Amino acid sequence: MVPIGVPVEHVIALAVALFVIGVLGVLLRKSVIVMLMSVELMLNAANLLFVVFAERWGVARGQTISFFVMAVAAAEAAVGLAILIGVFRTHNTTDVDELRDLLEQS
Amino acid sequence: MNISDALAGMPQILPMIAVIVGGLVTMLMAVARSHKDPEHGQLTAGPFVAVALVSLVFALFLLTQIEPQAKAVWGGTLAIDRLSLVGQGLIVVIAALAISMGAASITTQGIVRGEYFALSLFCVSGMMLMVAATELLTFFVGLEIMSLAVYVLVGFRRSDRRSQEAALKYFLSGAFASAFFLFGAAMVFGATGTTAYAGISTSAQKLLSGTAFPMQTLLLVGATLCVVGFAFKIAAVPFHMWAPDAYQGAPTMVTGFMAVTVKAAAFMAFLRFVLLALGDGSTRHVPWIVDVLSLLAIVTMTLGNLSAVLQRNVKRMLAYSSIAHAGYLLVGMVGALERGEPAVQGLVFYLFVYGLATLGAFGVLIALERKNGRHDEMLINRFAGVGFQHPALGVAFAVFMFALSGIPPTAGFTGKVLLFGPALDAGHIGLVIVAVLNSVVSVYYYLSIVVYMFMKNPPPRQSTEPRVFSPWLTGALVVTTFGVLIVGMMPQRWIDMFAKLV
Amino acid sequence: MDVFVFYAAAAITLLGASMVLVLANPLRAAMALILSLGALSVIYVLLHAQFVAVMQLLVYAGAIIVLFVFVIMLLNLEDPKTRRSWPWVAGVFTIIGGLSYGLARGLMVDDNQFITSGPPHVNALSKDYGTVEQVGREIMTTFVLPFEMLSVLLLVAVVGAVVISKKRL
Amino acid sequence: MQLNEWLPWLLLLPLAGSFFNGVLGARLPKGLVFFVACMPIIVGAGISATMAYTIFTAPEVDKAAIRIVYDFGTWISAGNLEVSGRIAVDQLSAIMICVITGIGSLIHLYSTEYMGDDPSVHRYFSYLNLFVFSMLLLVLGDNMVLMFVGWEGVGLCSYLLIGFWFSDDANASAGKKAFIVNRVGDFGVIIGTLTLFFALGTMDFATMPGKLQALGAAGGTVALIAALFLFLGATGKSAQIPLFIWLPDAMAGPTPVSALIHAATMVTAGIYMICRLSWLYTAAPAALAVVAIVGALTALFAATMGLMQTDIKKVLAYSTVSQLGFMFLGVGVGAFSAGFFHVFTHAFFKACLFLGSGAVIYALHHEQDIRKMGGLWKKLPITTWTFVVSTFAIMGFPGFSGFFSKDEIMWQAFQSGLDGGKLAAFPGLNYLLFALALAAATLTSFYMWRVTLLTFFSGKYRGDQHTFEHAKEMPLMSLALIVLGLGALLTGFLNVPHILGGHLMLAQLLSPVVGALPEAHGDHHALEIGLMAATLVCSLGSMVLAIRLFGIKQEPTQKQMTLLQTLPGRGFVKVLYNKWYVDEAYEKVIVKPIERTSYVFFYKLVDQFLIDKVMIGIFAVPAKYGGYLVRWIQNGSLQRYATVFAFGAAAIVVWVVLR
Repeated sequence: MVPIGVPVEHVIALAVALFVIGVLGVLLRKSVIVMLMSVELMLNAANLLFVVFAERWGVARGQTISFFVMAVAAAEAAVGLAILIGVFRTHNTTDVDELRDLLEQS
Repeated sequence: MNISDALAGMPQILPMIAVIVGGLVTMLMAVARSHKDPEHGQLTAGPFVAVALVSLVFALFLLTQIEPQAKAVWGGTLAIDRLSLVGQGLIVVIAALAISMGAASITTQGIVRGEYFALSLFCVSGMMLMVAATELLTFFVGLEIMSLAVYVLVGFRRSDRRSQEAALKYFLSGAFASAFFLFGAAMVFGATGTTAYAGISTSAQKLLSGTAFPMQTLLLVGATLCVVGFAFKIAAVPFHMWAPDAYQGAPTMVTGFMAVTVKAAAFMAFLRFVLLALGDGSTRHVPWIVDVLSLLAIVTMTLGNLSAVLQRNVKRMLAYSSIAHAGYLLVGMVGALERGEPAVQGLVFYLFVYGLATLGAFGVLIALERKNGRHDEMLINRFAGVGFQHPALGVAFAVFMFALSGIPPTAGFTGKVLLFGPALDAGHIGLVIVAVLNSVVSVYYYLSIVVYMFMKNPPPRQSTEPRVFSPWLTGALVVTTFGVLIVGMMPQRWIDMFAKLV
Repeated sequence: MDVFVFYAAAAITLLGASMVLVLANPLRAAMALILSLGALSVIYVLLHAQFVAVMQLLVYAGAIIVLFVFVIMLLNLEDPKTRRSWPWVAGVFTIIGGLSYGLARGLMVDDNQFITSGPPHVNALSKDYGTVEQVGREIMTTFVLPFEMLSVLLLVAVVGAVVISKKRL
Repeated sequence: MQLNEWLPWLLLLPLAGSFFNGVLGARLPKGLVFFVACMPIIVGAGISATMAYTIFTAPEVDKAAIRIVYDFGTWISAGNLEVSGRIAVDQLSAIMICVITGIGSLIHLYSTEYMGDDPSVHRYFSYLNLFVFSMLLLVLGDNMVLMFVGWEGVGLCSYLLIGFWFSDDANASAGKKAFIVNRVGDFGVIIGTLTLFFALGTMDFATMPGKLQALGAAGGTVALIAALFLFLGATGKSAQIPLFIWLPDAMAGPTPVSALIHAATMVTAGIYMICRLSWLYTAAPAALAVVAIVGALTALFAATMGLMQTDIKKVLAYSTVSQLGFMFLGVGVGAFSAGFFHVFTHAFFKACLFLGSGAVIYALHHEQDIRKMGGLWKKLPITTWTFVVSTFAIMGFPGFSGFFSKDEIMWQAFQSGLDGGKLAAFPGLNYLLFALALAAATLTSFYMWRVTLLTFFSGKYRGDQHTFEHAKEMPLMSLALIVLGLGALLTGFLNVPHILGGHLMLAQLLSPVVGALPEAHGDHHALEIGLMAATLVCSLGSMVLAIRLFGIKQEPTQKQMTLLQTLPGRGFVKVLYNKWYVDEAYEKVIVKPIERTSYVFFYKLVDQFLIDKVMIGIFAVPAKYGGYLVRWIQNGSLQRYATVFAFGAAAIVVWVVLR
């Protein structure tokens, strides 16, 4: 078996693009649930990096790690959505702009 | 590595297992008790605290039984060197104190679930894994166990808007930071082909000395993103912004818990990362790390202290105080990078002192909370005259404030001497001057609470709700108060305990 | 062929991700996320990570996205506040494109570095590379400790999720 | 038992007393509280006296090296940082511990009556014992760190005691002001200490001088930096320009506290430190010059401010600042033993003055305004005569203690610029220093007689007649006054200069620690006598002027009273009759200019502007604008937090890659 003939920098560019889209999603979207999805995108970008570097180095470790990351992502999503439900119960919204009880008082 | 190797490694993770078992037992107890009218808070904290303390003390005992060794175990994922053992012990001790303090308000602050203890103990096991990890993935798993548990704990007051908001903010920014860390870890993996600290250290040395292939940029960017992830957890500016909101919104006992244990665990893990992955314990392969840390330290101390001066809400003030302390500790870390052993010793000593003093301060806050005082805002006026109504609490709080501002004979002074000394010795004079100036500024806000306590008359009308109190809280406060004083006056034993860490 | 499939999958991944960023309705955003992650699993296959690709589909499409969709339906969430205009979106994506390519170039990594003086296995991946067996063996040997600790992590997640979100306690 | 085994008890007894009274005092009878509070200090005085006796009567051969040392073992040891827990008594600290415990025990006894009725008197004594402990630690500590621990400890106790009557908001803020101003000074001490440690690698007093010498030429720079930073600390603790402003506010505390802490002991810590580090200052002549100039300026300015006060304790507070300035002038011209001698005599006469004022305040039920006093000599004879003795001492009347110590300083200041003096490198400076000191001495004599006359003499009592009838003296308070008054009268004879037939005994005793007095070349006897006479003439002149103005038997005229009433600067009543040309002179030549300078300039500029605006501004202004920034960032919006995070991370990455 040989590694895929795609230059590694193109894969890295894809990962970086996914990561940047994820960051922008967190920074720009007002819906908390979409922000959570964006975080998932960021984690996937990291996973992609792990997988491509694993292939280039010819070691399995990167793949193993991406498996772990998926498990962590699942746990994070579970807790995050639970907290979201908790917030929805007290605030009746998931708009991040309306979660502003805690701030620097003047 | 096969199964018998794994079994041979069991004794080394027994402390962690002890804590996890404690967590499982408390979880089952919580389930068993959930039928007993939880709506009215008929939950007695005693058995839970007892189980938690037994498991933590047992874990501490097991830790003392383990012989430290230089080589990583468990397939190179776990260190059981002195840094790891002492770090785990430090976290176990501080967590035991924090959990005892929480016992008082478990029934009064809208938290009627015994799962609080289970989650705290799981959280501690995650921290122990973090501190002992010598491999990025293992560290990450520990980090996530700790973080997820703390996110939930922050949101534990289910009916309180602030608590929920704090949990969400902490969670989202935490997940965001985790993703940054992971992205960085992937880059480090790409540059070095491994995630074990020892391997990263070797490769980094080769890469940066220029004899191997030039993937330095990948390594530098990756390591920097990892540092950013750590900086988030220790609440260093500009990655600190979750801290004031989360500290304010969380139940006070959780704030105390996370202010000390999360910071201690993150710092110990951070220390291992910069010392052993980006260096080899005595030398550093990555020269820029000192500049990055110095810059972070200066910004963190200054902004933390200036913001704390403004605060009227004591929980927020302590949040900024903990941010400022992250800055002081970063000064110590600069010293550790430059000078190795004595500086590491000073840094861990200071973490210990910071833990005792901050925990004690939050313990006093817990003791001042009133039953059903869910929206107790802990404004500074609340402290007027407290020194006369409850002299012991007042004196204890004053001791903690003096310790945090570094005034002798409290341990804070000794700690600061040991913390700043190596950085100065290494020639970072400007950094140390900024640090000392900052601790001068910090006296202003620490003292203002003491002034309110002892030099203002209490407001005429006071809530008649009974205060929250328990023997566990009293015990923990006594331990922290005398700890701060005794460690300050007779520091040598404690300093020796933290010696020879790398 | 491989190369062509890669670029197609990459394009779909980016398209899906972009739609997550752009689409107003959270449900549609979730669907776009599935699209993106599914295309990513194709890329994983191409990168000789069959096991990871399968897990990607199982865990993400099968578990995480379902959870998201479930919560969206449960809370009946909408996102009326997100306003956007196409020039604005175009601008953002130009920035993303430029930024990503620039950053990736800035890392100064290319295959020559792996090929010329790189690690030993570069041009000959072992026979069982990326199989369940190989990954599984590593999980059960080197990473057995973090793997076992994952159970604590999942326990924390379960307990935490129940404690925080269960309707009656 | 060896003598050095007594040394720990000197420290432990007050600490135990403090702890006992602090924890249990509230539940104990007052008698026991008083006993527990006073015994450690009185026993300590015995121990101190024995030690001083041993040290000063040591055989001639041992004199240079004799020290009584007790080692608690290593206190902190980590890496190359080694701090010993060693305490030691040498010639310098022997005198200090005698002053601390001696005057301390008198003041403790005095306090049992003065503070006896206070409901939380146990707390008061607990703080006071803790103060004595800290002060002893400051003096006994054999390295910079132990000294700093004591240094912080006395600051803390001072803060606690100033704010003792917390019910008054002003007291609380005075305490806080004192603490914060002191912390600014402590910053200097910390940096100075760290500089020394960094450069010399040790913090032991015994080994530091040798290490500095070993540095050679670089040692001068190190010494200059360290000496200046440490002097910043000294200006904080010893109330010198620019950090002096906390001391007058500190008068809010109980009067015995003012006597012990803010006159006799704590405020002299700065001079003690400079004497202890005399080798360092000798190595940095420029730092010495700074010390001398600051000291002389403070002496004069504080004296001008003393002229204007109507609160009896405020007068004494400014007088203390002024006298501390004299001491700094003394050490600043390299005459360490002369400066220290003034510490010693000042401890007696100023403690006596403060306790005397306390006796008056106590007798008059907390009246502190000298405009409402007068004629008290009939009711309070012992207080009156000890006060008068101390006034003679502070003005430098021949034969009284202040005469010897102040004239020694002034002569040393003058001769420092002569050939072979310490400040010969700064030509002309000595004339300036002497002139400033002379002016300060003249004013001192005037304002001290002003307060003495207005309080005890000047005809009849001007306040409430009922209060006057019930004024009486208390036995223990009188005892303390008599002992201190005797001290004010006699201590000067310890250090009689050569030209008056003495042989500067104290200077010789101290010479192993601080070095011999600098001696200008050549024969200056006539000059010395002449300067002494000039000083004396000025002081006596202002004394006569004060008596002329305020009178002994006769009351001040209506006009003078009007002047007095309107003193704090509410503008002046139009003067219709000019009975005394002195009044006009007083008003035109002294009051008006001084009012303008001291009140407007110093009060407005120094106190209100420099302290309240600038010093507070150090906190407030950055805090205000920082506050805007923090509020703008920390606006509760999670996405703003994430944005800052992302840009922060990006900035660091870019910085790392580009460098």
